[in-house]
Amino acid sequence: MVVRLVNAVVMSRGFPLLSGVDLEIERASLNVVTGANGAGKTSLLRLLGGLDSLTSGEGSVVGVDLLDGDLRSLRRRVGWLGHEGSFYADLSVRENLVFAARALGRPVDDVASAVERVGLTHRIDTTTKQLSAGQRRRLGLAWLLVRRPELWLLDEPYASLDDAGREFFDHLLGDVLAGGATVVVSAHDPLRSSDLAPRNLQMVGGRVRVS
Amino acid sequence: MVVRLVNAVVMSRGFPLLSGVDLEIERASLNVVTGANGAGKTSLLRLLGGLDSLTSGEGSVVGVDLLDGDLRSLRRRVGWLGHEGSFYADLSVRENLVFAARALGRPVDDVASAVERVGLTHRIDTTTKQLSAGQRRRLGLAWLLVRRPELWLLDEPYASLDDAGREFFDHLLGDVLAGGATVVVSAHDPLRSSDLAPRNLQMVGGRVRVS
Amino acid sequence: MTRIAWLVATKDLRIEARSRVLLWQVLPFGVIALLLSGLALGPTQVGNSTAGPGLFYLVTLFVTLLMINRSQALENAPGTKASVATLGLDPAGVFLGKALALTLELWITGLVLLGGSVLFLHIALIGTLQAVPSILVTLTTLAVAGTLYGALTRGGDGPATLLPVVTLPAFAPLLIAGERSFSAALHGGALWEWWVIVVVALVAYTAVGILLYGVLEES
Amino acid sequence: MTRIAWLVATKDLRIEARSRVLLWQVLPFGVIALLLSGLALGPTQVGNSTAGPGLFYLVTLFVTLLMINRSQALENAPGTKASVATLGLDPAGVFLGKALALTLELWITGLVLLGGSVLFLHIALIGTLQAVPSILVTLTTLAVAGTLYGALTRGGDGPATLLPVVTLPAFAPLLIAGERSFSAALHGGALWEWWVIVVVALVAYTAVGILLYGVLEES
Amino acid sequence: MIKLSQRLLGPVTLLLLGLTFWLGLWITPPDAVQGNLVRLLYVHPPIAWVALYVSFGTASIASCLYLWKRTRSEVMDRIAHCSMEVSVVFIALTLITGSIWGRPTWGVWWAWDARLTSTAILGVFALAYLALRRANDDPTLRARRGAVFAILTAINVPIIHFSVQWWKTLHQGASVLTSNGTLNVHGSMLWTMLIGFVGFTLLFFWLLRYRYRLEVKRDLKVADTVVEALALRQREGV
Ligand code: HEM
Ligand SMILES: Nc1ncnc2c1ncn2[C@@H]1O[C@H](COP(=O)(O)OP(=O)(O)OP(=O)(O)O)[C@@H](O)[C@H]1O
Ligand SMILES: Nc1ncnc2c1ncn2[C@@H]1O[C@H](COP(=O)(O)OP(=O)(O)OP(=O)(O)O)[C@@H](O)[C@H]1O
Ligand SMILES: [Mg+2]
Ligand SMILES: [Mg+2]
Repeated sequence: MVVRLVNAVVMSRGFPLLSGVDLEIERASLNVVTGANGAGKTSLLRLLGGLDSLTSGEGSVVGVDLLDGDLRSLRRRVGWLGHEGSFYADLSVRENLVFAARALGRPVDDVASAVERVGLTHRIDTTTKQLSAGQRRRLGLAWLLVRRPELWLLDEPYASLDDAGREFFDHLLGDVLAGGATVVVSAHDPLRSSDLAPRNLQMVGGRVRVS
Repeated sequence: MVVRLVNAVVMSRGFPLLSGVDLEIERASLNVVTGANGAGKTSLLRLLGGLDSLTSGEGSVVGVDLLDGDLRSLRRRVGWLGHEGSFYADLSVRENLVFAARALGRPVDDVASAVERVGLTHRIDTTTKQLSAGQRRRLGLAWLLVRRPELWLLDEPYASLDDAGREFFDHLLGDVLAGGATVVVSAHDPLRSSDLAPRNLQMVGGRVRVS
Repeated sequence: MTRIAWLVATKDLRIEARSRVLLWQVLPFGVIALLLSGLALGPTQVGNSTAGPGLFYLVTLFVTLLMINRSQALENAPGTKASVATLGLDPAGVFLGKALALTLELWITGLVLLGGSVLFLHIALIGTLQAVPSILVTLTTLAVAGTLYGALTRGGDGPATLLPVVTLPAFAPLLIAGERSFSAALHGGALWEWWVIVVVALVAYTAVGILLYGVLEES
Repeated sequence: MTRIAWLVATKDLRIEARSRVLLWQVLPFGVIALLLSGLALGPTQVGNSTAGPGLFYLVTLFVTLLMINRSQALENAPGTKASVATLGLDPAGVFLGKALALTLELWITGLVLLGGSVLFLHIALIGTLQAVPSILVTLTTLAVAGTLYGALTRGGDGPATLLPVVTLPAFAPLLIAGERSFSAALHGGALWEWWVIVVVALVAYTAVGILLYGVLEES
Repeated sequence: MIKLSQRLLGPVTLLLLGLTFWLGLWITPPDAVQGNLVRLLYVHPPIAWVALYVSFGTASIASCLYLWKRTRSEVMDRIAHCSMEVSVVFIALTLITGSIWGRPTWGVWWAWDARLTSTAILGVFALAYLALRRANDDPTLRARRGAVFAILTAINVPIIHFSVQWWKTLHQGASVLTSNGTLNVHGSMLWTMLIGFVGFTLLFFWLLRYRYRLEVKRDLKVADTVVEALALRQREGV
């Protein structure tokens, strides 16, 4: 069991972003979180990534307890693609990725191939803040390729990607699942690839209604 | 002719965001700008909105010359929905919209109905920075409803909207066109409504290739 | 113009009132900075009536920089900029409104810091009270000029650090004038010359702002 | 830990070198602030050897605040924060790295400001040169403490204004110690007491940073 | 006519400056009080005059012309920018020659005197102008902000002058031409000074022209790279 949440509540300024989530996610599974705007999808992913902390209830992710485990070691094993993923805006694409590779002790050679795969080779020396919205998303994917995490948390990955980007993303999902990693995606569009059989987690009012 | 561009070039730090756009757009037409990531869609919309200035070439939008016209009066007649539309993050939904209404001399009563239409009534007193990504988009739409511009520039309007939001958006498009306003949308997804017959403007390498 | 000015001023003040940054961060900063100045100069200098007004204005100046920055940062968030630009607000109105809001905030801060100066720097109370009008006028000029320079530096790389470079030379004469009129109030002496400088600067900045703020906002 | 420290330090310095904010904005700001301090105190006070070191440190302090702010702002952009958090960098390394980069930047700034002080505040050159080691150590302590306090204030509303409030009381003793040792270098006198204070603070802040930076970063 | 005067600008400048130095160093007598130090009189005041009045004047007039819609052109922007840059050089020279003069006469390199302080503040204005331009890379934005800032600087010149004047003064008063119109320098000294003023003023315009041409050349080079960049961009993704 990669994720286990029991009656998880996350409060922010007196407002319950999550209002009691019960959830179990198996290893190497693909999970799609859907729900209306404001239902709590982003909040759920942030909780799973150790980016927000649990207010009450119980939970563990990749074996780390959310209440008194080491959140940093959790974050290290998680990959995150958020609504705004821009990394260091003043560094170039390459510099950002080299920083990540070095930080994780990965070979720096991985960077070039990751950039190649997401199709940013012609922008490799462009400063990140100069990139277009979709290119920034692609950089986010390259970052994840360098990271190779156990649990992938992707917040609306399709947003602002073009067709080629979405195709690439679908391929990537397949590879990732085949490699034994777990994926949780939030999305408003159905997944495009028909080979994948995702589990649907529908969120309503800060809770998950498993279907 | 609402928009007329002849060999329009927009440079930024020595890089041509637009590399010679020739374009004419008729009144009350629906135009969809498509193209790969980084092709220049956002840049084109920004130029049309008077948010960036023309480096060379010629152009006029809603009758205002882009080279030596009054860009402020152009902006006033244009509605903009961008990748990040957050308005004053410290004001509530209602306060933001009341500000816009007052600034434009519109009746303040319009605000409540606009909020109602975009489905944010239950968040009307929430601070904008607290909103979810989709709710922020909806606020952007409400802002446009209060503005009632002549030329609508919408950058990937579907992104982060849920199904209900997209439905509402399609309805809105129909109304807007029927009201005689012109719409330019950038999108990676095809428009959902089949009643609308959009003109497709395909962008490649900073230029428009009209199909 | 006045309608937009009013709208913008109330908006700025409302955001300020909501975030309480003035109350909880700027004011304590100013008071602590006064204390520190006293410390930095050592006991021999404090109570020295020449240094007092100068230190008061020096601290006020730094606080002013912080507040100008905040005032401009409100308009500069990526989403905000584009959306508000399409409202096509009258630039003269925006200028006056932001200057008005900043003036009010600076008056509050200035009066609190004045109290701090009397306490920590041992400036004579009576003279200080006599200096209040000149201080309020100087602060108004700082607010108006600051709004203009704030718009000038907005949006580039690191505006938070460019602003001081651009404003300091312009504020230097105001600082001198303010300090001199404060000193004159304490020791007696001709005041009017300093009034002339500050008021002329106020009028000049206001005029330039009304005429040219639009030029800064465009593009 | 040292590997991460090195990585973070080079990253920060690279961003700094790219944006040239230090060169074009922070340094001019510091020099102008020195000029202004001279102005605010008036000609009679300048050359007064008690005031010189105090003013130097006061200005250095304001510049330090600007630079801490910049150093933290790098990490605080909305996208950056989440992505970098998932790298799970060793917090002690991050702390040391950021402190190292800040130290280097402060040293450069401090030496330039020292030159400015000699020129504008008429501090004796020989004494100033003797004070250089103590100044560098004090700046190091400021950088280390500043990195810690910067992380503390990061992320709230308007960190740009919260930071000074939090740091100023902590910097006050350092400021006094630095000023005293500078004065001692100028006039002769016991130096070592001030060294003790500054070095103890340096060691204490470094230890606390290495141990507790992780606590600050979490959530 | 204009062509000819442009052609002659360089040689005439050199001639006048050469004359100033020759007269200043060998022909004019040393001063009774200041000795040979007085020879700085032929250099320092003219440089200061150019630094403050000629260059700031040129920059602010050009900026006004830029902001006025009918005369708006990049020529005006370039003139403003270049003269501000040359101004920095002259202000630095003023400070340097003044300091060299001040050290033996006043005993310090720098004093908190009105003239010195206002010169320094104006120098900072010029530096701030350049920093402001550097911080903006959109050419229109940069030009507009620069122009507004230059005008604000011009407005500040009298404000700074009076505020600092009333503050305190140590510096040499108007010693050459006193208020009642009498001259109080030796004849040959006066001539030398006058030639110096004209010479340094011409030097300013010569440097300005040189700097302007450099800027034009750079813009042309930029235009070439623009053509290249456009072609590259148009091939993208095809
Ligand atoms: C860093 C130090 C100094 C600076 C920044 C400085 C600056 C200036 C400035 C701005 C002017 C005005 C030019 C004009 O209005 O046309 C000037 C003029 C002059 N300066 Fe200085 N100065 C300095 C030191 C000195 C010293 C030490 C002396 C001689 C003792 C001196 C003697 C003069 C004279 C004789 C004039 C011409 C005054 C007149 O006839 O109006 N300066 N200087
Ligand atoms: N202080 C607050 N007061 C009221 N509501 C709040 C507050 N803070 C957060 N919220 C609400 O909490 C919810 C957060 O939802 P979240 O961002 O997780 O939504 P989401 O499912 O990701 O939506 P989207 O599809 O729009 O991205 C939103 O409905 C937001 O309005
Ligand atoms: N200084 C620069 N150097 C190199 N490339 C740059 C620079 N500035 C901008 N660009 C490029 O200009 C393009 C801007 O495109 P724009 O944002 O208009 O794309 P878009 O069509 O909206 O893309 P998306 O679908 O991703 O939103 C991007 O390809 C970006 O990488
Ligand atoms: Mg979301
Ligand atoms: Mg785009």
